[in-house]
Amino acid sequence: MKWLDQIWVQNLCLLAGYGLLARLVVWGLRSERWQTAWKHLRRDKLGLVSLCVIGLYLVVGTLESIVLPSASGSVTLLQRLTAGIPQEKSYSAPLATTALSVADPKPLLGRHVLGTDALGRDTLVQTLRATRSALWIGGLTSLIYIPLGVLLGLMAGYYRRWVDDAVQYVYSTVAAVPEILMLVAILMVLGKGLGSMAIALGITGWVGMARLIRGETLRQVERPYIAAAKALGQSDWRILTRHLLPNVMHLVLIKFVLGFSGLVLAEAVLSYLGVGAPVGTASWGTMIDASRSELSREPLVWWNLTASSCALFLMVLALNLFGDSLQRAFDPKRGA
Amino acid sequence: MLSLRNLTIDFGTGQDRVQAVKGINLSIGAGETVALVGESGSGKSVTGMALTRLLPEPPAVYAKGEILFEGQDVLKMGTEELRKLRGGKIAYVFQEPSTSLNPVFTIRNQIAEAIRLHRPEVNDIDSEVVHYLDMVGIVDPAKRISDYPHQLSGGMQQRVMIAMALACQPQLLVADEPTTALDVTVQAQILDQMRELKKRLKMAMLLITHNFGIIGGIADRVVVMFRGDIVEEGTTEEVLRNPQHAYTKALIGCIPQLGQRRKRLVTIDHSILG
Amino acid sequence: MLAYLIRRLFFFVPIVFGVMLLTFVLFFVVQSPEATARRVLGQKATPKSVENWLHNRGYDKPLLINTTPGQPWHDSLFVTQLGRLVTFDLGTSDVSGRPLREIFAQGALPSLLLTVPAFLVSLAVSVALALYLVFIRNAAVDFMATFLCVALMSVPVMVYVIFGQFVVAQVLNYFPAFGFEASGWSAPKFLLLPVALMVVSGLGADVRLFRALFLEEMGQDYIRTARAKGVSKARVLLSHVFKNGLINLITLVVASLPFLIMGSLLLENFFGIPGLGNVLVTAIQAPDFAVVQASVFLGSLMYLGGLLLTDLCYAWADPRIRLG
Amino acid sequence: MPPRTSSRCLALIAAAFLRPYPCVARVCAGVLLACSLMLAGCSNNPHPEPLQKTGEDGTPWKVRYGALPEDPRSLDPQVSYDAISRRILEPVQECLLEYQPFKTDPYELTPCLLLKLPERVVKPSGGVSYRCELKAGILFHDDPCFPEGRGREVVATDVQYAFQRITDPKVECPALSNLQDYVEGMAEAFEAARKTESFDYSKPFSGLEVTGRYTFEIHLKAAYPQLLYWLAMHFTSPVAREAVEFYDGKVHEGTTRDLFRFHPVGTGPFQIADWKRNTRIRLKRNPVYRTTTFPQDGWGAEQEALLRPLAGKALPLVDEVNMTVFRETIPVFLLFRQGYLDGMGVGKDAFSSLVTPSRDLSGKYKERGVTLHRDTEPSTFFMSVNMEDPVLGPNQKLRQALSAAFNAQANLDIFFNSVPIVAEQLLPPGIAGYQKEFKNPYGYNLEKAKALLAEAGYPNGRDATGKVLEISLDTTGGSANERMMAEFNQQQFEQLGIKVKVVENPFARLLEKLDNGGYQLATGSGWGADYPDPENFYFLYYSKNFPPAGKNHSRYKNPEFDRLFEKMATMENCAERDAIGLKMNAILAEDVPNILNMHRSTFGLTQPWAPRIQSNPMLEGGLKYAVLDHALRENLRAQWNKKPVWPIGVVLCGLVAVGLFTFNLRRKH
Repeated sequence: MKWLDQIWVQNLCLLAGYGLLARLVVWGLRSERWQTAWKHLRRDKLGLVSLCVIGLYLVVGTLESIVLPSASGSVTLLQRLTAGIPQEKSYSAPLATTALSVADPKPLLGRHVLGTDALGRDTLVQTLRATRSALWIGGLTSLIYIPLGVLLGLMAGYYRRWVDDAVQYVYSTVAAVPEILMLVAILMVLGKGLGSMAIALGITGWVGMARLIRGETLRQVERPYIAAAKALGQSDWRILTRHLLPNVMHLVLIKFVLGFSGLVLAEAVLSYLGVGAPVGTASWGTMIDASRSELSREPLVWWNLTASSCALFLMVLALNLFGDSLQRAFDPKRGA
Repeated sequence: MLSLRNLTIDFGTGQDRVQAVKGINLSIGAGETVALVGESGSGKSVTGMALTRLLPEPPAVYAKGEILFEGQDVLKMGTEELRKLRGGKIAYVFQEPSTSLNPVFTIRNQIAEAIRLHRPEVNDIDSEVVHYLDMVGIVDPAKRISDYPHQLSGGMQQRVMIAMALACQPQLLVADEPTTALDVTVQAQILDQMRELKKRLKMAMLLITHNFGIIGGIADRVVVMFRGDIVEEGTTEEVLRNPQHAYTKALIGCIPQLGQRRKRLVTIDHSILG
Repeated sequence: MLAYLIRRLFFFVPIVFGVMLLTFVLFFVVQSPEATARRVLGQKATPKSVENWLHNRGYDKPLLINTTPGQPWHDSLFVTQLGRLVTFDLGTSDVSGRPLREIFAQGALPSLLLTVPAFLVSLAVSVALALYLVFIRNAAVDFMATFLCVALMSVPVMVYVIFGQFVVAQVLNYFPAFGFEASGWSAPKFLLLPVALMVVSGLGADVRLFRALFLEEMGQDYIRTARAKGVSKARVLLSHVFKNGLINLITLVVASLPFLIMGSLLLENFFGIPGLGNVLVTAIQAPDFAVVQASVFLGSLMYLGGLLLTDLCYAWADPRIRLG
Repeated sequence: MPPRTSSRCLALIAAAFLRPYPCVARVCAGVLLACSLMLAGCSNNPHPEPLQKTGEDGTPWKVRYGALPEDPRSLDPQVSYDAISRRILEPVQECLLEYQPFKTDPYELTPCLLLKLPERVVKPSGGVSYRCELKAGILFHDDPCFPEGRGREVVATDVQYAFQRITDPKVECPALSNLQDYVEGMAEAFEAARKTESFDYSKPFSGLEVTGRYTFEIHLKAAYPQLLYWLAMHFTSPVAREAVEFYDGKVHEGTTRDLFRFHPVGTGPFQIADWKRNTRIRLKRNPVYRTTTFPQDGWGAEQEALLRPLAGKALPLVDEVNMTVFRETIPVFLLFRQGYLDGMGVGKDAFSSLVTPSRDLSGKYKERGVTLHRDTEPSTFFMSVNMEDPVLGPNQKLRQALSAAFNAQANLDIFFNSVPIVAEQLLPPGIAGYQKEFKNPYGYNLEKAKALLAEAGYPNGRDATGKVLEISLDTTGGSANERMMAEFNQQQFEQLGIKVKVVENPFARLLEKLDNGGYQLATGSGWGADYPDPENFYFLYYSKNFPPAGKNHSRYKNPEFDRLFEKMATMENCAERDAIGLKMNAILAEDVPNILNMHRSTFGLTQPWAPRIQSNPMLEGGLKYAVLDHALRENLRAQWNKKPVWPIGVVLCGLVAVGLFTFNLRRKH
């Protein structure tokens, strides 16, 4: 995995990710259903605001994902931008001029809008940097569980019989293993890291997707257009990709957006269990976890918990609201 | 008995506002049967629902006009009065019997609920239910009353709907496309049944349909609606024999050119009924 | 009915086997029981004592199948473990040496005391709130409710627990901040706070879900029929909508019933409730293979039980469905 | 305003508001009444009622409340090795010898179950024997395993039984590997038992010879002065065979008996009264306890006023001990603040938050009369350097540079509130041979570190080809604190311009890596004294103790060091031994097989009603010396737990507002 550490590889991965996303959106917008949905969405103020918030997070996450070469290996763009903010010795309150100490309040090197953490790092910068972990976990996991779930769900719904039985067997088995065990065990095998976390969450997460798609496919297969396609002698692969896939794609999109927020929250819980983000990677989950003991400190250290929970809260809120808007946009009847 | 004056019904607010019914006037006398004819989206079902303010508000808005039932304005009635009116005075039979019956209650439950609400004096509800089921031509009604809707055929379900509507002894029966969802043979049976009942019970009826073919022998009068407006009105024979309006002619002739507007109209109808 | 049950049970056997195999591979093949031994015996343990420890628990046997000539094929770790579990002989914990039967038996009651009231209260509260929202149907209220629900959903559970415990128990001093007493009348005062936290943390998602369910029912044709009959709105909601919504609710809710016994990891840890919540997690971290294997076995049985229960409830609640 | 009256007032106000809706008003009033009654009757005391209200003499029954981070794993004296189990075991199961509670520099052993310290006899064969004599008349706790449930007298065969259990492979005694090298016949008996799969307790056991009802001799193959320390540990404390055989965890006559590991039968000042697994353990005073009394001397002048009145008093000084299991640290604070815990004696997490960065107790607690205690443990924590690593092993200067780059003091300031002591040498204070004045020549000095790094061939962290030196640092991953520490360590070394890759491992994996040498630098290494003897520390770098034989995780091999170690290991403490220790220390300091971090301190808070009596880290709590001022506690607890009323009002107003809103909305419709 040494090559993964190369600066250009990381930046290229980022670029590829965005390319893929853009391609998918363009591809989706070609269908009429998506176009109508977009028309609906444009009139949904709340949806647009949430989309903007998500965009803002994406920008911050991207800034932290762009890696630049530096004297000691590499730094991220965000780090470079915030390099002017000095590191203190330890805790300091928001906008304080002295360190957090009753007996020995030493003057600080600079002002920190949201204070500093135990190692004297600026809380605001840490909170922003943590966006990257959330986005990577959400993004990578989606890259794993969506194709897996969609493919298996489509096949189970389309071919039925033994394929359906096999897929159902596999997902029943995976679902019957306590999720937490799967996650922790996989993470123990793979070692800590954003990538391993995404793999673990992906392996447990595809079941719901497969179930959803299987159900919808079963419904779609009954429709005449599938019979027509079959009558025309189109290949199974073509029917799956050209006819069925576009018709379930909006479900995938909605599930992706709503699932994203779930993944961001899952990261926090995994951090509590000690299998969260690795050392050196800022994440909201670990910040919240670390603040457990800060809350009982005298004087109270509240800003780390507040900053990280608010950042997490806002992102999840925006995702959920946007997911709702999408649902309304695709199915105006249901979301009334 | 019932008269609509300048009734205007809008859907939605602001820019999305759509006028579904455009200031229509209509009256039905006691014991009279009126057929309200028009294609999907012409506002006929909306008019039918509006009689007892059944349309969900929002999105529906009763913008103008009044609905007078026995001299009382329905639009000014309180919740309690409306409840008494619905079912008790004006009863409904809807288009799709398979979804219009609550799937998790037995048919006894569903008919009894109506009787209990409007005829509290009835003691032996079960026999009353059986009586009405028998009246609409259900074979062996005593056995059928503990069935669930899904255990009945489409025609039987519609008969149950009719029984439910009749059970409250209403003065006006609104039958909204009562036969559209049924097989042609069953349609004929149901229509026969309704004709007979109308004669027996002497109640007024508003028959809402898109099909001129079924109104003969039932309706005394025909009202044709097109895009929220009444375009033609007259006795059944007159209109059938000598339609004035082009639209009526088209309807009677069942000419497929209508397809031109179909798409948009269907969408509107969809959003109203949904 | 009976035929259906039997068929289902047959379907369950390969799933349980698959689950056990998966756990075994995930947990045992990739990390040696030596890790457990080291954990238990401590930093100062010598390899000899580790070896002795492994031998005493049979962990030095071959993993999946015994291929050593002269020994029966089934004298392997997986087969013996599976054999024991199938006869419901759960064995003893690798770490504490306590019989697992005792661990599960003792932990189940406190867990249930926490989760069952929380489950019922949260179901009642969220159904009531959802019905209330559907009842008043006010645009402003709906918007606020949606926002609040999403907000409630977006807060990590930990934050609820930390804040809840800190504020309610520390500033208000009404209830014990910690502790548990299963017997007598003191149980409610210990449970009130964790139950309330559990309810609040799940409320957002539930209310939203149930509201959507009920709204969907509200749009059905038979609701129109009922209203055309003159049934009042409250009665429509409480009788027609509720009963139909219940059927959908069952699929969502009943499957989780058997898992109530597993308790809640965070709440149990923070409030000192000696339930089963953290049994699995500590077992994974230890790692305590005996506990993991037994709880996964019981867990998968419960999951399948939940599936079966859902089917049965579905059939009971919805006259359209008949098992066969 | 007490809650009941005030909520009644609120109920009246609410009723006035709700008059138009009598039904709602009635329901509200009912709910209110129920709530107010419940709140008034509710106490926030989480503890169960004490076992008794008053003692036999009518004085209040004194209960001490303490915290445990997890349930004890095993209370089998021959098995239990972790601090948590030992904290419960200590007051229940006495040892042959014990540490004098007030003497810590140096530590001192005094007889406990033994009448006097064992007598050392050198045998002509080269072996050594220890003659011991038990006090007469000491009784085991009353327990159903004895006839009529009355505890019998402790005799020499009980000690022999304990030694046999140490040897039994099924018992899995962790002390076996240390003792079998010295105690006669132990290794042989173990091997024999492993072959036959069962230990024969009827066979004569040559290592411990019973010479009378109360007397026995321990025979050693070679000199091993550390044996005395082992006699002060639970592994060698006498066990009644009846108890082990009685408590087999099986069903007898319809009731399941505990396993012996959960039902110790000892002789200590307390016995287990009630153990709710994973919740709490309650200990009750042993009414017939008379093995020891409160010591007459040993404490410093500053404690004279507190301790003099207690001298010679019968032990224990309280009637009941309630130990509650807390898996999270936050509740510990909450309960301590409310006065429901008398002291907090758990890990570093709990304390770091209550102490200001200037090593002082925060003002709020001072006002409450809470006292802070700091005690340095006889332990040393360090990072291990793998001497077999191709980069670090041959490059002494590089190791020195790394050591000089690590700011141990800053580490303590940030993570331990400056409470522990920076380790300058391997030996912790209190161990014979510890040099107070010694300074680590490669202690924190960044300038020096940079110079050393250049000398080592990596000027500014780059090697001759200009490539940045990269070193991996293995740590235990998990808690947030561990993560922070790892990040701190990383920052420290990266000051040199090198790159540090942090590898997180589960605890067991790290141990495995340490054992098989698959690491460069590893944190989490430390050694707590089993017994206060320098041999117990220096043996970490003895080359014959390479894993798997021992714990030389650094794989440090130095013939000179080995020679000196062999010489001093089994010596009695004397000037010559100290001199050898001096040389060994100098060798280690120069060679840097480890990066020294700290001597850990335990630190704790005590409430004003439960002052600290002893602070000997070799004791696990010393519960038998604990005292309690019952009246003061009752008083302060009541003061600290007042219930405010305003929240009820807020909630009520909210409810009323929602109600009114709904009714208005409906009316408008």
